[in-house]
Amino acid sequence: MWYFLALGAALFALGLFGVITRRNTIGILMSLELMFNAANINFVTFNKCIQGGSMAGQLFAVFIVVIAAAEATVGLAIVLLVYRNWRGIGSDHYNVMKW
Amino acid sequence: MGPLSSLVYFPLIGMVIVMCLPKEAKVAIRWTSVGASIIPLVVSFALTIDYFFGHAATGLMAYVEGPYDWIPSLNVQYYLGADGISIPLLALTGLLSTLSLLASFNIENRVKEYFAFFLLLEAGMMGVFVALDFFLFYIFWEVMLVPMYFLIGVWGGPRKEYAAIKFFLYTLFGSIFMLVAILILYFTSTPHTLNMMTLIQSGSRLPYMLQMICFIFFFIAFAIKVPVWPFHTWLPDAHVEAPTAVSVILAGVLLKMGTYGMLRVSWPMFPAALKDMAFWIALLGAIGIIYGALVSMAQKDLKKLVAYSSVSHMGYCMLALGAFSSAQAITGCMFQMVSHGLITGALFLLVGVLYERAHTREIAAFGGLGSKLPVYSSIMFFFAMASLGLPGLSGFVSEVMIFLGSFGAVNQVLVGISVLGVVLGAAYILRMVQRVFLGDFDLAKWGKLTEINTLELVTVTPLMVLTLWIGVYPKPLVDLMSATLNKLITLMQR
Amino acid sequence: MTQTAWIIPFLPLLAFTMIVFFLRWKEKVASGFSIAMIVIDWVLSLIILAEALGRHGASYEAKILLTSFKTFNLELGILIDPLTAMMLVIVTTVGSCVQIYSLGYMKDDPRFSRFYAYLSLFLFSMLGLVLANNYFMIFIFWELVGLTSYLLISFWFEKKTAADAGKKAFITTRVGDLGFIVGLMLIAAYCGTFNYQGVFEKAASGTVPVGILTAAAIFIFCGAVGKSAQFPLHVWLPDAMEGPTPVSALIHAATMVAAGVYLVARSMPLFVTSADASMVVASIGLITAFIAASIGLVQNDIKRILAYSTVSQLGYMIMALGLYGYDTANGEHSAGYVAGTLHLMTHACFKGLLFLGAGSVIHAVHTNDIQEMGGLRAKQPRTAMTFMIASLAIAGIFPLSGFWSKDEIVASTAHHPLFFVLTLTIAFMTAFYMWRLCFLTFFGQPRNQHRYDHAHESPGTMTWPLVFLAALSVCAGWVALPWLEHGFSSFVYHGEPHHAEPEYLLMIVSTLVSLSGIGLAWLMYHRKAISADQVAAKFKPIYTLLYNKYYFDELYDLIIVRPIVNLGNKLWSFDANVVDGAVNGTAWLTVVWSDAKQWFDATIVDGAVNGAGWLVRQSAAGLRFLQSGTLQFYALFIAGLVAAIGLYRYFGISYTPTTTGLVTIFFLIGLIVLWYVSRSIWRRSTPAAAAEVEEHSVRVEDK
Amino acid sequence: MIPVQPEVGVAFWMLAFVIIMSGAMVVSLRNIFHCALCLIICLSAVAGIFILLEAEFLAAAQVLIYVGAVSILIIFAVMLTSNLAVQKIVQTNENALVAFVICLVFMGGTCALVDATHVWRYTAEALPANNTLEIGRQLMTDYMLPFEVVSILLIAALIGAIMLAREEKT
Repeated sequence: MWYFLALGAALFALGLFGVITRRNTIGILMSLELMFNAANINFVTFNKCIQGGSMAGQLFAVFIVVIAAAEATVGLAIVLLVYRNWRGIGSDHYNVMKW
Repeated sequence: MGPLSSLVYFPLIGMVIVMCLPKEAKVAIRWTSVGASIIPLVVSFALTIDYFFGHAATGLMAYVEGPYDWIPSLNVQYYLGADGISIPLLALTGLLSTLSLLASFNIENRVKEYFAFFLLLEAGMMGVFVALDFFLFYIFWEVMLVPMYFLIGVWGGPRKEYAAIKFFLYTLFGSIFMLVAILILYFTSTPHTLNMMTLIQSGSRLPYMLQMICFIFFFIAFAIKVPVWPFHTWLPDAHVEAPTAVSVILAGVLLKMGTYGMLRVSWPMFPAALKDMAFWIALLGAIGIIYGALVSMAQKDLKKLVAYSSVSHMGYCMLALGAFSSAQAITGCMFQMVSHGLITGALFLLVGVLYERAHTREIAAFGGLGSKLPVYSSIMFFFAMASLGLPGLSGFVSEVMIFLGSFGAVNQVLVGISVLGVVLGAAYILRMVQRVFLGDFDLAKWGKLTEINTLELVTVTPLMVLTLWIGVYPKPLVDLMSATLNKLITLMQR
Repeated sequence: MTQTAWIIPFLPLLAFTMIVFFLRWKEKVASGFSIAMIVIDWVLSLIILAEALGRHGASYEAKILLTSFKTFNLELGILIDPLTAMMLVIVTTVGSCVQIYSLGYMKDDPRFSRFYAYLSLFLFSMLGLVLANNYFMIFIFWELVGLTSYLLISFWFEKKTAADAGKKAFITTRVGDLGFIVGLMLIAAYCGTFNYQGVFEKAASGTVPVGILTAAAIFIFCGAVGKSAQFPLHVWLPDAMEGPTPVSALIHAATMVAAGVYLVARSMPLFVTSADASMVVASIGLITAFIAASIGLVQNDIKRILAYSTVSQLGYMIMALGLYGYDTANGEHSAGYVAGTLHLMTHACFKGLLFLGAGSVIHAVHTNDIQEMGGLRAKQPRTAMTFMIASLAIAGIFPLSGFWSKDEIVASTAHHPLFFVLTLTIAFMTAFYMWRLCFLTFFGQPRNQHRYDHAHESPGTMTWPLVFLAALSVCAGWVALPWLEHGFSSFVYHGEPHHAEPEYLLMIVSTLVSLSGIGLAWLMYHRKAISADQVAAKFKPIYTLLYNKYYFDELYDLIIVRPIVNLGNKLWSFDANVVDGAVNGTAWLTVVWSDAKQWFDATIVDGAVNGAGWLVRQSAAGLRFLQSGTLQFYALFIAGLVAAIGLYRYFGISYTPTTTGLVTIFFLIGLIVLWYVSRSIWRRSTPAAAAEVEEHSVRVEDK
Repeated sequence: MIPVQPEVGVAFWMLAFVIIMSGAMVVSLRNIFHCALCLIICLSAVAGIFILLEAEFLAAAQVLIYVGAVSILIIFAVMLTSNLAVQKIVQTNENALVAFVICLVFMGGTCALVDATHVWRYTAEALPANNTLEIGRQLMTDYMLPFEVVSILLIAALIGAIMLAREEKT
């Protein structure tokens, strides 16, 4: 079990790194997907090993998948919108919220 | 929602609807507001009739709503009720509001805001006349100030900002005194309460000094609103600068709130203070009568003349209030409130009609309008006569009641001097009539003046009918109020 | 009929309403309707008079409650007693004549219908006044009469003089009404009722102090002074002649001005309780009669002469009534009441006639100035004839109506030598100026040929009323023939029936006085035996004084009108400067005060605040770069913090003051490091942004 | 009690390697299009991990939704913003170094945390053989409400996305 959790942690860390560093908004979104997947791995692992009889872990994973899909949809729509308005999707293009 | 609440809330609902309408839809806005004010009009007249047949004999508070707890920690309650002195004023408010809204159809600038403010104003006025809890009373009292300020300040004449600020600050200055007095009452009552009915009963048990202080504080607040000489100077400015309909409301209803407040609150609440102050109040009233009439005579502006005549006419009310022990005088005071509302309201409407056509209110600029505008002149003449107290019209009834009643109840010399106001009243009114309507007609200058139109006729006709009715057959109105007034007088004479 | 007498005032009111609302544009119908109503009224009045005669002085009263207070009722009602019945007949008679007469006189007036509407309204008010059974109601109609009088005097309102005259009439009578109101208040306060009977009973019962009764009576008399144009409020009546002549005849000769006399007669039970009040009344009457008669001697305006004559005759009546009150209060017998009321009736007839005749003359020659007339007898035979009958009547020539009433008046002054002498003097003057008028108008040579040539007899609608009234002027006095057992005196007499004894000596004396007056006029103006101009020149100061009407108008203007107008103006400036100045001064002080506060605020309080703000801003100048706006930087920050916390926990550092301090220091150092890092990142990544940063810092400091 | 432990065999190590490698490429490759392709690989491998963990339904869903839908969506987005798809710029920003350290610490911390935790309440029962059926049953009974909420969320997201991405009418 430890290995599975470690895999999740590693994947999560990768996703985090991606979120923090990618210049491209689509890239950030992809990294987010990685983080979701890391979380899913953990859920499924726990579902198998911890206090069985319930399928809660897998169900949560299902929901997360759905939410991730929704998030991706909206996120990408926003990206398109941003692209249309700013002619670019570099994440430091839209720092309009500074100060 | 009881009938009294509906009086307050329908204008508010109307206001919300008006605010939701697009601002280009001027016609819709106008008719919506008129609709929203017709409901309270109908309700208030229905209440008047119902009260007359159902409650006038006892004179008790009717249509009571509450007291419901509102802010329990402060013992603030939602408490409404109406009796013989508020019912006629409610009807007057309903009527004048609707008529004023009709008379506001010529407003073209920021129509939406204008009508929204107007409806808010109406809600406030209705609220003051039905509130039985000091907190509510104070809120409604203050709520009216804001729309009034904007109505004068935005849609007014050349010196509108000055007039609006003066009105606002002056009235606010008075309200502060009222607030202090209310707080004194609140903290001296056990348990702490803001219920007017309770406080009226318990007010006479306060120590004399405290009664005196509260009485004077309330008096200042109300006197500014009336306005009693020498607190009257906001009135001419506000009247002259305000748009016609606002002048109507100002003269017709707002001034009455001062006297209503005295009758409802401070008079019955502090009998000991009242007894000692009665002479001075009557004196202020007498000064107001003579002073207002004399100053009216010097006016060159039609609206200002009517405004100062208001000072004089409200002086009659104060004289009567000074003679509180006489049922006749107090009834006369109520009559004067109603009839002054009708007459002066109509006069302002009519001056507005003329101003709209001629773009001036200078008395000297006119002359001989009687031959060019016979219908308008006749109506104006009618109300001018009503204003100077011609028998058969409402002003006469109230003046006679006040004089006859107060003669036995306050200093007789004072009353005798006040009677001079009748002659001076005739003098300034006739002077105005003569200069504007009689004499030579300047065809070149005023040849294009048009006769009063149908809408304007519709707005003044109800006022004419009521003025005539009250003047010819005042008994129903007396019966409507007398039981309540007798109860109040009993309270005042404790 | 007596029971339904209330209908009488309503017929003219109906006419008024119909004309105003429906018949305004149908002149013929309007006038016809109006005339029909008043003629019906006239018939009804005659019936009522007959019924009143049948009741032998008993009165009829009916009332409805108008409104009531705890102590006090206001009611509407009618009271019909002989006095009322007589007044009804007078009013309707003259009213009918005037309305018919106006058909011709007002023929081409653009506001013809309106004229009839006003006349009807006036008759409504006047009849209401007469029928009233209490003081409140009489006051109401009293005021309405004043209003209609105003409307009618100002009927030709384009003329400034007419408008002025109307205003003057209204305001002057209102001054009198002022006293009336005070009198009403006294009555209300001390008698507790307004009903005539109630008040009189109360007055007679002696429970009310005599002083109060005197005051109340005098104050009520003030109303009469105003309405009946008595000294010192007589000034409005001559000016009121600016109105159309039928109006002058109706209102200012026969009816409205008689209302004051009627009021005094009606209130007689009140006056008889107070000799003082009655003496005041009598004196005022005498003074008025004398002043007006003397002014009338020298006037040249035909209507004004008649107006002063009216004032003078009214003074007669008032004087007679006052003397009656005085004598009765002193327990003596007096004929004054009969004299006053009888003269009221006869005067209405011949004065109405005189005015209508004058109107006829004016209609023909289009001027009021008698110096421009002359010789009109030839052109207007009927008018001249009737006019002279009336002049004889007013001069008191046997057996015309004026003779009988004037004889009674002279008789009533018998106990008072001063009154007696002056009354005869006035009678002399009356005869003189009336016949001066007659001679100048109808006899001699025309003094203005042009006007004379255009003169013509008036149409039938105008002359027939003259004839009718002339007949009345001859006969009206006969009801009071002293030889009649149940004549006028016993009919109208206040209190118990009374039978006047004929006093032949007085009759002869007064007739001689009148004849000498006429004779003097004949000498001066017909025979020209005595030159009027020479007399005028001889008594120049007196002539000037009389010609200028004792300067009453100027005096009033000087001591009343102007001071009041000035006072108004003064008060206004007082209002604007002092009262309002106080308000604005308060506002100004507040502003000054707030300015001071503002200075204090800006320099000291705000200085401190700004100092603190400056410190914060300086310290925050760098930290604000942490707020870079880039999402990822925030994410990094969060992740870093989480990692830091994780490490912190992992190494299990416990909470001791030292460690907490150390950690805080590390945290701060970390922050500062972060700041530099982020700032440098900024600078490097976006030079433009860096410039902006600098600019922004500058801007902040500028503020 | 013998706690159930998933089998860590060759399959696991291979899948783990693929996941880590492709994940690293997702976050580091310069061409965003390649990144997207790597993401597909990575997600497919995660599906494999799910199978190892006896979550067949989830694996299928993973493939269908992520690999089939989301990734395609991402590729579309990449294409639509296409001028970037061919660019070869540095795809990471200035935070990279700091972020790398922090992420390492983060991963290490998490692993250490997992390692140091001894309170897992292990189960002794194996998952039911037909656990897809069980998921379906529970989804329709106990988790009915979240299910509905999620459906609404999806619809909302759908509409929102349409609204956002729609061409402005000019």
